[in-house]
Amino acid sequence: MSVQRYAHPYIPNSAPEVKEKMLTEIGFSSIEDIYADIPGELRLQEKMNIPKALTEYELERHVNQLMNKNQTTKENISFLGAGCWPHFVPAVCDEINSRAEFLTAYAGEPYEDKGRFQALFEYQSLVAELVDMDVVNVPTFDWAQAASTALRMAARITKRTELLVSKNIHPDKLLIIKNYTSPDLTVTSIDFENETGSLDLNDLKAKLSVDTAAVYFENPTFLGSVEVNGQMIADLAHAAGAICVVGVDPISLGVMESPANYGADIVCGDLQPLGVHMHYGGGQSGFIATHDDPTYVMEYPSRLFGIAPTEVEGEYGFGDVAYDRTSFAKREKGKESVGTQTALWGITAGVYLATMGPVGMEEVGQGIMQRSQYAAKQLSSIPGVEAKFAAPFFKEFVIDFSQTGKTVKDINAALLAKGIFGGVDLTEHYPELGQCALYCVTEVHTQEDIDTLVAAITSIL
Amino acid sequence: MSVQRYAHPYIPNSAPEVKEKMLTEIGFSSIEDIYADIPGELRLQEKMNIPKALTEYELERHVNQLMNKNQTTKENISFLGAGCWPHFVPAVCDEINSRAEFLTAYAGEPYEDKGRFQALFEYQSLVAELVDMDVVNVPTFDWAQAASTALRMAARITKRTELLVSKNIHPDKLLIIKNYTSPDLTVTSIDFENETGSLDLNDLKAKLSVDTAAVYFENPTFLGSVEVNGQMIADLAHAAGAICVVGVDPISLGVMESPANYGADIVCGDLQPLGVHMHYGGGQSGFIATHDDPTYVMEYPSRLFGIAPTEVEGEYGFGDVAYDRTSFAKREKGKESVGTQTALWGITAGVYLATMGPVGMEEVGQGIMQRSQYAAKQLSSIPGVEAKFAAPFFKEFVIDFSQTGKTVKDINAALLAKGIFGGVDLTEHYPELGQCALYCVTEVHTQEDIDTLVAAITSIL
Amino acid sequence: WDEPVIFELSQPGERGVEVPPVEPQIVETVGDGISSLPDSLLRKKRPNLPEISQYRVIRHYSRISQEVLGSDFNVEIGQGTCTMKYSPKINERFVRSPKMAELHPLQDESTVQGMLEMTYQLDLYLREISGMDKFSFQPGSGTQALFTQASIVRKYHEARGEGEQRNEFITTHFSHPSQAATAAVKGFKIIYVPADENGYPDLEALKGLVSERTAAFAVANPEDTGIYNSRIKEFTDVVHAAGGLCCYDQANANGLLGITRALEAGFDMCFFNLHKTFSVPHACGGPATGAIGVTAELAPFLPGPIVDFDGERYFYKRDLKNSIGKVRSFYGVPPAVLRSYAWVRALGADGLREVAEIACLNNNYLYHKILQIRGASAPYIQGRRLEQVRYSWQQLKEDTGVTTYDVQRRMIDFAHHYWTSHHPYVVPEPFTLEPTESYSMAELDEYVAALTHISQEAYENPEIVKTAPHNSTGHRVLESVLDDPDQWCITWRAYLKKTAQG
Amino acid sequence: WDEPVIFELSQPGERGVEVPPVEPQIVETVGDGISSLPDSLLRKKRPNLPEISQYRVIRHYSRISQEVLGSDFNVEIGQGTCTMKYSPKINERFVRSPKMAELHPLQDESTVQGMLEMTYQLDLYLREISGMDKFSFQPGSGTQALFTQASIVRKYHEARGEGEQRNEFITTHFSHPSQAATAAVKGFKIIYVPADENGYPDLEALKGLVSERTAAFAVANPEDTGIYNSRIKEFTDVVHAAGGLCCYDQANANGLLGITRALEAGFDMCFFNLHKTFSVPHACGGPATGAIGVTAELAPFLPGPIVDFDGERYFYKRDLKNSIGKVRSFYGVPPAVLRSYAWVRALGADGLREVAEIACLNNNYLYHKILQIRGASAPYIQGRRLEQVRYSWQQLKEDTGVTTYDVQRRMIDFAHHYWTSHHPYVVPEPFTLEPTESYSMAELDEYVAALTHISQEAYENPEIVKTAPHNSTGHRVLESVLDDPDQWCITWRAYLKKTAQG
Repeated sequence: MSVQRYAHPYIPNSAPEVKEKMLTEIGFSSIEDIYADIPGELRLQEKMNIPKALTEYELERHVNQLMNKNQTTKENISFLGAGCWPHFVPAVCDEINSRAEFLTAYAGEPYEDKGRFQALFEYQSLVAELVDMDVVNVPTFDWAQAASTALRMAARITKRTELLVSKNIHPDKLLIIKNYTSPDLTVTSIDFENETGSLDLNDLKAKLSVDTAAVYFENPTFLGSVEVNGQMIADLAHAAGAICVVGVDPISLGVMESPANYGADIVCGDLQPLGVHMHYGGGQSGFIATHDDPTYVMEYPSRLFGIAPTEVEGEYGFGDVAYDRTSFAKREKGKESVGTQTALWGITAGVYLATMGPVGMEEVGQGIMQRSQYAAKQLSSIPGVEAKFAAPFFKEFVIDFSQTGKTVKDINAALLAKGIFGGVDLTEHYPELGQCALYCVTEVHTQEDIDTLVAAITSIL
Repeated sequence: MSVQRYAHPYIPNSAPEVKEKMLTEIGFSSIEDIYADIPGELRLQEKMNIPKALTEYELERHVNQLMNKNQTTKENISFLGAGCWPHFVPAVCDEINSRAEFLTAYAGEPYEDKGRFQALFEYQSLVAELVDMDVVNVPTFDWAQAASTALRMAARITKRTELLVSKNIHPDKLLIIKNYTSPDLTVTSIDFENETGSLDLNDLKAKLSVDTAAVYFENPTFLGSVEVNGQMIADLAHAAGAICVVGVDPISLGVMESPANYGADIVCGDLQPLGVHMHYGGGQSGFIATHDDPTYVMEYPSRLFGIAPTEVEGEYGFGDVAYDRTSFAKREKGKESVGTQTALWGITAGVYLATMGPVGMEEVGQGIMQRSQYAAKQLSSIPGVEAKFAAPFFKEFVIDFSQTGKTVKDINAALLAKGIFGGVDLTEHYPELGQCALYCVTEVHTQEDIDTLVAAITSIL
Repeated sequence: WDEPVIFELSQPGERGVEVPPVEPQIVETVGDGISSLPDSLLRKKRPNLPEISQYRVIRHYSRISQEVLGSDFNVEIGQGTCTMKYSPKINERFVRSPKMAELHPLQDESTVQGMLEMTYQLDLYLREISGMDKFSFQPGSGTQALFTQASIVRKYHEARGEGEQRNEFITTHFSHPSQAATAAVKGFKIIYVPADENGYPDLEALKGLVSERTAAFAVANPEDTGIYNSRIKEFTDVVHAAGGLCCYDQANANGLLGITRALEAGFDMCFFNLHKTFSVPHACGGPATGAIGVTAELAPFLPGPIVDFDGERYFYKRDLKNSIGKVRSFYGVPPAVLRSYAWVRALGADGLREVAEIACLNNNYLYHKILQIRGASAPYIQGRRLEQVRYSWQQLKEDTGVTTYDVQRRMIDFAHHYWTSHHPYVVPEPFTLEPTESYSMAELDEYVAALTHISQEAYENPEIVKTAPHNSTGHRVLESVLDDPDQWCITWRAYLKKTAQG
Repeated sequence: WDEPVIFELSQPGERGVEVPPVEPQIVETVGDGISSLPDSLLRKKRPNLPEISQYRVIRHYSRISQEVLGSDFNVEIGQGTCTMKYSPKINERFVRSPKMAELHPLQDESTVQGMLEMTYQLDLYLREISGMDKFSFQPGSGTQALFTQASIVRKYHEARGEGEQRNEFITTHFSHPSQAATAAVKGFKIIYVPADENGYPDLEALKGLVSERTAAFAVANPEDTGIYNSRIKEFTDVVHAAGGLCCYDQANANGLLGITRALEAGFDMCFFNLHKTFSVPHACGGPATGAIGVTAELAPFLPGPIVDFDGERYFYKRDLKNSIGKVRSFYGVPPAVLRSYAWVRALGADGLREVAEIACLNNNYLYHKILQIRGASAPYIQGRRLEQVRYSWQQLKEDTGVTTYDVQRRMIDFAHHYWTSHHPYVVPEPFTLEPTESYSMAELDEYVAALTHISQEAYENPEIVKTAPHNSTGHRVLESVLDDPDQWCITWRAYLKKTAQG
């Protein structure tokens, strides 16, 4: 090691006199003794090509310089959504999730980490009210993982192997589901109706079979429009002996009915809209919900925190429900796998729901619908620009620029120059739709933001 | 009140049904009953002209919009100092002072607020090592207040009424001292030598008398150069029966001798350099230090936290030392006054010193001197630009632009256009110096920053 | 936690953070930097600071932070007259932004227009609330605001040639100790108006006290009893007639926002504690702001500079003819101004009034409940309390021997706190509660339940109360040590010297 | 604290935050918005969420946060294999900046060059550390990285037409449960190589297990015993000879940075837990990142997209020929990448190596001390531990009846924690300690002192250990309830239903 008189601030025992003292205590002559078991040919001979250490102040300047090369959605007006959405994050959420206690905790027991168990139990309970179901898990990585696991749960319960998945989901999510469910399960896409974006019921009927483990669709769909035939799809699935899995945007549930009430057996979705910043996609966090049916509960791979009495009368305790399901207990014989996922975002979503309350959730949902409808209407009033689907939608909608003679790519480039991040370009994944873009409008957008967009597009065309 | 169905988020009991319940419980028919004692002619009749409430998201947008009208010292290169200085603030300082426990506490007792007492006791102890004295107070408002109080302490101890104050202090500080010590004490300024910026010993000798309660000077001085005659000034003061009060920049004390060791009886200064952001001047925080002499200790108006045993063997307890001195105990018969001052910055300064350690304080002091000397040297190499004083300095120094034919004001305007905040213009307060500016260079400045400044000035002239 | 004093964590060779290195070319150019100092100014030995790695510093302070019962953690309604209300978290995000934290006070005005705008607007809002004509945000606390008032009083009379003559400052026993203390610093003789049997300052007594020596009358209304003096205008009239100024201590303004103002009550100046009424967190005791407002006549006496607006840009007005000079460096504590600005904007005119009303409602609810506790009373006139009440455990003490200090320590076992009173204890065995608008009814009930429980204990098993605290991480401190010069230890180095084994 | 469940704080009419209002002109244009929904999709009744004011929400969560023993508060060396090292606070400031938090993953690449640059640079650093040729940061944890490895293994053999044939995945009993579990999800049959009497995987046994059915061999080195397998290259050679791939679980890499690499040991891929080895805080269990690195041959199999650099600008490379697709939305967890980038830059090559060396030194110091505690042992070969050790209380249990669970609960009374082991318990009565480089010698001594004290208690007064915890805010939970479908309550609404008074 390099000769230095003082320890690195992060490595207390690199102080030379301490190091010496510890080596003496354990009877080693140098740290090399510890590595005696690593054969010479496996030892790294040269020094790693990594820049030399920066002091904290240098680091601060350096990283800030790099970060300043980023342009944020707050410095611009952004209409990007598609699986990661701009929503209002109450300061309370950040206050709680930045508390060092939560931030630096990991895997303590229900005694020294009672607060962690309680916070996650509360998160489960709060989301349960939103989806109107009695069981919610500790968060998964993201919605795609939640959907994948929900489908695997369905396959285990039904002992069937075919998954019917609406084509109207995020293309990346389909990739994730396919990789996660292969090789033993097969994924078949179900078309959507070109007019409304809803699931094509005929296609569904044609593909349902005795092998169908589950039917998966989303509401609202990836392309924004709501799925009005939820109950019918669920009924068809159930009639075929399949399980109905529905993905949902939880921030819509203040105004939209929970899938639990139109036939969903398993509900999943992403918690990011509930008080988590976008973090360049790092804010995603999935949840799964079911009824309190042991058949379903025992198929969760995730930890499920439960409330239970303690030795002390009236005191609440918390702990793992049915731990023996998990791969922690049973390795490959457990249900899929469990490990670090996105607990902090679960706690945050709980804080968000407790802060917003029933009225807040209703108001935010309604406000989003009003704003997005206004935006769609104003955009459609531009000559050559039109809304693609004739169906109700929640916060996202597809705008078709085909008649303008310009590509989405060109339009977005021109918008970017004006400080606007235009809607997600759909031409790569949905070429059949023409020059379409998916616009996202939420409670963070003011009328002025929307009017600015409309004026900008008008001036570009 | 306006009719609304839900409480304001900050006012839980404004929920209509709760309000009703509480009124009923106490037997009032309306809130107006509570105000029955306020005569009609004193009741405000019209509604206040204050804009209507913003929701949190609106507030966030609104305030950020306003704050974005500010240009920070991080977005520009700033050489402003003069009583509020840019220094490196370790992230640890912000981590601790933003902990809600410290942020929202106030005036608890040593039992439920043991941590507050301990943190402030530790701050006192850490600053004590820096100044090499045994008593340090809970922070005052700022250095100016610390100096004012130190001078009043000296007057009470000596029972004299004249204060001799170096002219080489911040003009605002002089205003504060004058107001604080009037009407019963008088303040007389002592000149400084034009060549070096040091106190004019002849002027001092001429003004010392049997009425002199205290002599006050600073090191480094307001105009940057160090006071090399500290011991001589102290000796002269003591010979006249006066107390020697010295103001000091604590970040200099890793390399500079503490005034305690050249005769100071009372040392004071500002804690802002020790881990507190500038906050547009809101980061200022004063301290006073003395030896552990009851004559001095009993004259402090501030709280002094002490360590003491408890009922439990070996346990530390904390509490107020000699509480009966204070105006809390004795009102106008106590020593001056005590109240909320700047405790959080004291705790922060403690965290800073504990983090920096003895080596850090030495290195930061040395690094500042090297950088500021480099800057002075490079600036002086520009034709027509020169350092005003031929004396050593710590982090600030006066640059004389008189020979360039341009005013400091014009130069600073031109620098501002280039993203540089030039040194503080001294022409208003020290017209006798000519077109001079006070430049501040610290460990936050890189060589590149300094070279950029030099190039900019060269191009302007 | 039973955490050592930080010096005990020192391990030579450790360090908490590194200092940015100096570029080689700088060293080449100027050498070691410190040789320029004369030997007498070179530090001989390094300060005896501890050497601790970064993580351990954090662990130390994080642990002791958990031994601080901040208002985010408890039902902090026991800081009577000190209004521990909710400080919204969004405002903390604002002040921690570099756009606030990294501003230098001497930047060109063009680069701080946002800060100046907020300052000026808050001034306008406070004018609406008080009726005064101009505010300064320079004073760094209520105490410094009181001092500023006393300074203005002196300067005012000096400007009129009555500086020497008008040397009496009239106040009350219920006023904050700093009221008298700061006026005394400004050389005034302190005269107290006694309280009458109902707790009001005695108007007749005041009439007998005013004279050509009267500099000013300073009072809070309501005082810390929570009783509003409805004849206040008569008081100010009496003082004005005698040539004195009237200063309004609005530390207790929380129940009055939008209800009644300083102007109509005849005051020449007043101040608001932004860190209380306007929701700036107390931060263990500052930094804070006591915003001082004055009538147009007194505006030239304010400490400078003052933010003004010419219709296009905001700027500092520095030519204040009779300014007392300055009381705090630069402009005071701008982060407090920012927080208060944001708080007012989050409430609006209606919300501010709701704050006042609910603060009073909460207090009357609490008052109603506490009077039902055995051994507790609220001296002076019955009813008629606004936003706080000073209660007494006198009966409890007489019945059980348990004092207000005992109850105070026992409350800690329930994670609650209260403050007794300023000295002298005009109300015997005092405790002062001010619930503000921030706490829910359920929380008030919880607090009352704890007091009720302790009262029961006092009557049934007083020892448990007298020997409290039982659940604190710290135990009873031997306080005599703190008053003995031979034993007190104000710093760790003093402790080491005084407890050294001989 | 004895804090209620949040639903119990509900007071109808309260609210924690208001929602931004919709402009009147929008309402005029589109009406109420929700009428566009068919009746079947309109929510019939509001969700039964609690109604709580903002301050009380904060108080609730702030209080329960204090019931969480995060690593900022205790000497968190008991999370064996989970490396709770110091997460520098400066890095938290970076990730909380809007420049990170407010980025959308589908922004134009030109607007996220800073983020892409840090990602690409971190890739380069990890290549240096491992010898691999390309990293993906998409996996959201170690488990997901293991799953990604298994996915690549499957895709690799499929691409070579051996997908059906090679269906055996070889691992060890000391591996993380997710190792076997994720491979099983990908349809592999799990084969275990037994450990020999010294704790090493048995090379001879491996030779008997490999065949044309072998898809891969996955192993950690050191495993959770802390014992480095010096013959590792022979293992990977055996597997390669049989046509299988070799996957390196580098969860235990903390003692190896700059010392030895995956490449030279013959691995085809490896992963690092950024949330362990690279100092991203665990956050109660994620979000996290398991950065997966592969050789050039396997690079086309990585989940996409991958950040690349053309010498001028950073961009996403999306054309990965054999990509397994995706495993996590977008690009994984960018804040973890940022923190790790900053951490590496704060250490440099020398510092990283110092991390490894001191982590090992600390562990050997701890190992030395713990073997002196009565009743404790470290099974398998003596000495030769790197960065952690799996210990056993078997002797203690035999002597006193006190189990590792009892000691674990008793440690809580001293504000310490340890983790036992993954299942199955190959080592009886296990506890696994990994001190990392972050704790000072004094802290290690404190931890050892607590264990020593408990061992003494076990021998002298075992009841006190068996009935622990005594100082926790919570008491022993009736665990049977949690395994009974009729009694378990996974949500508050289920609790209300199941405990309803009939």
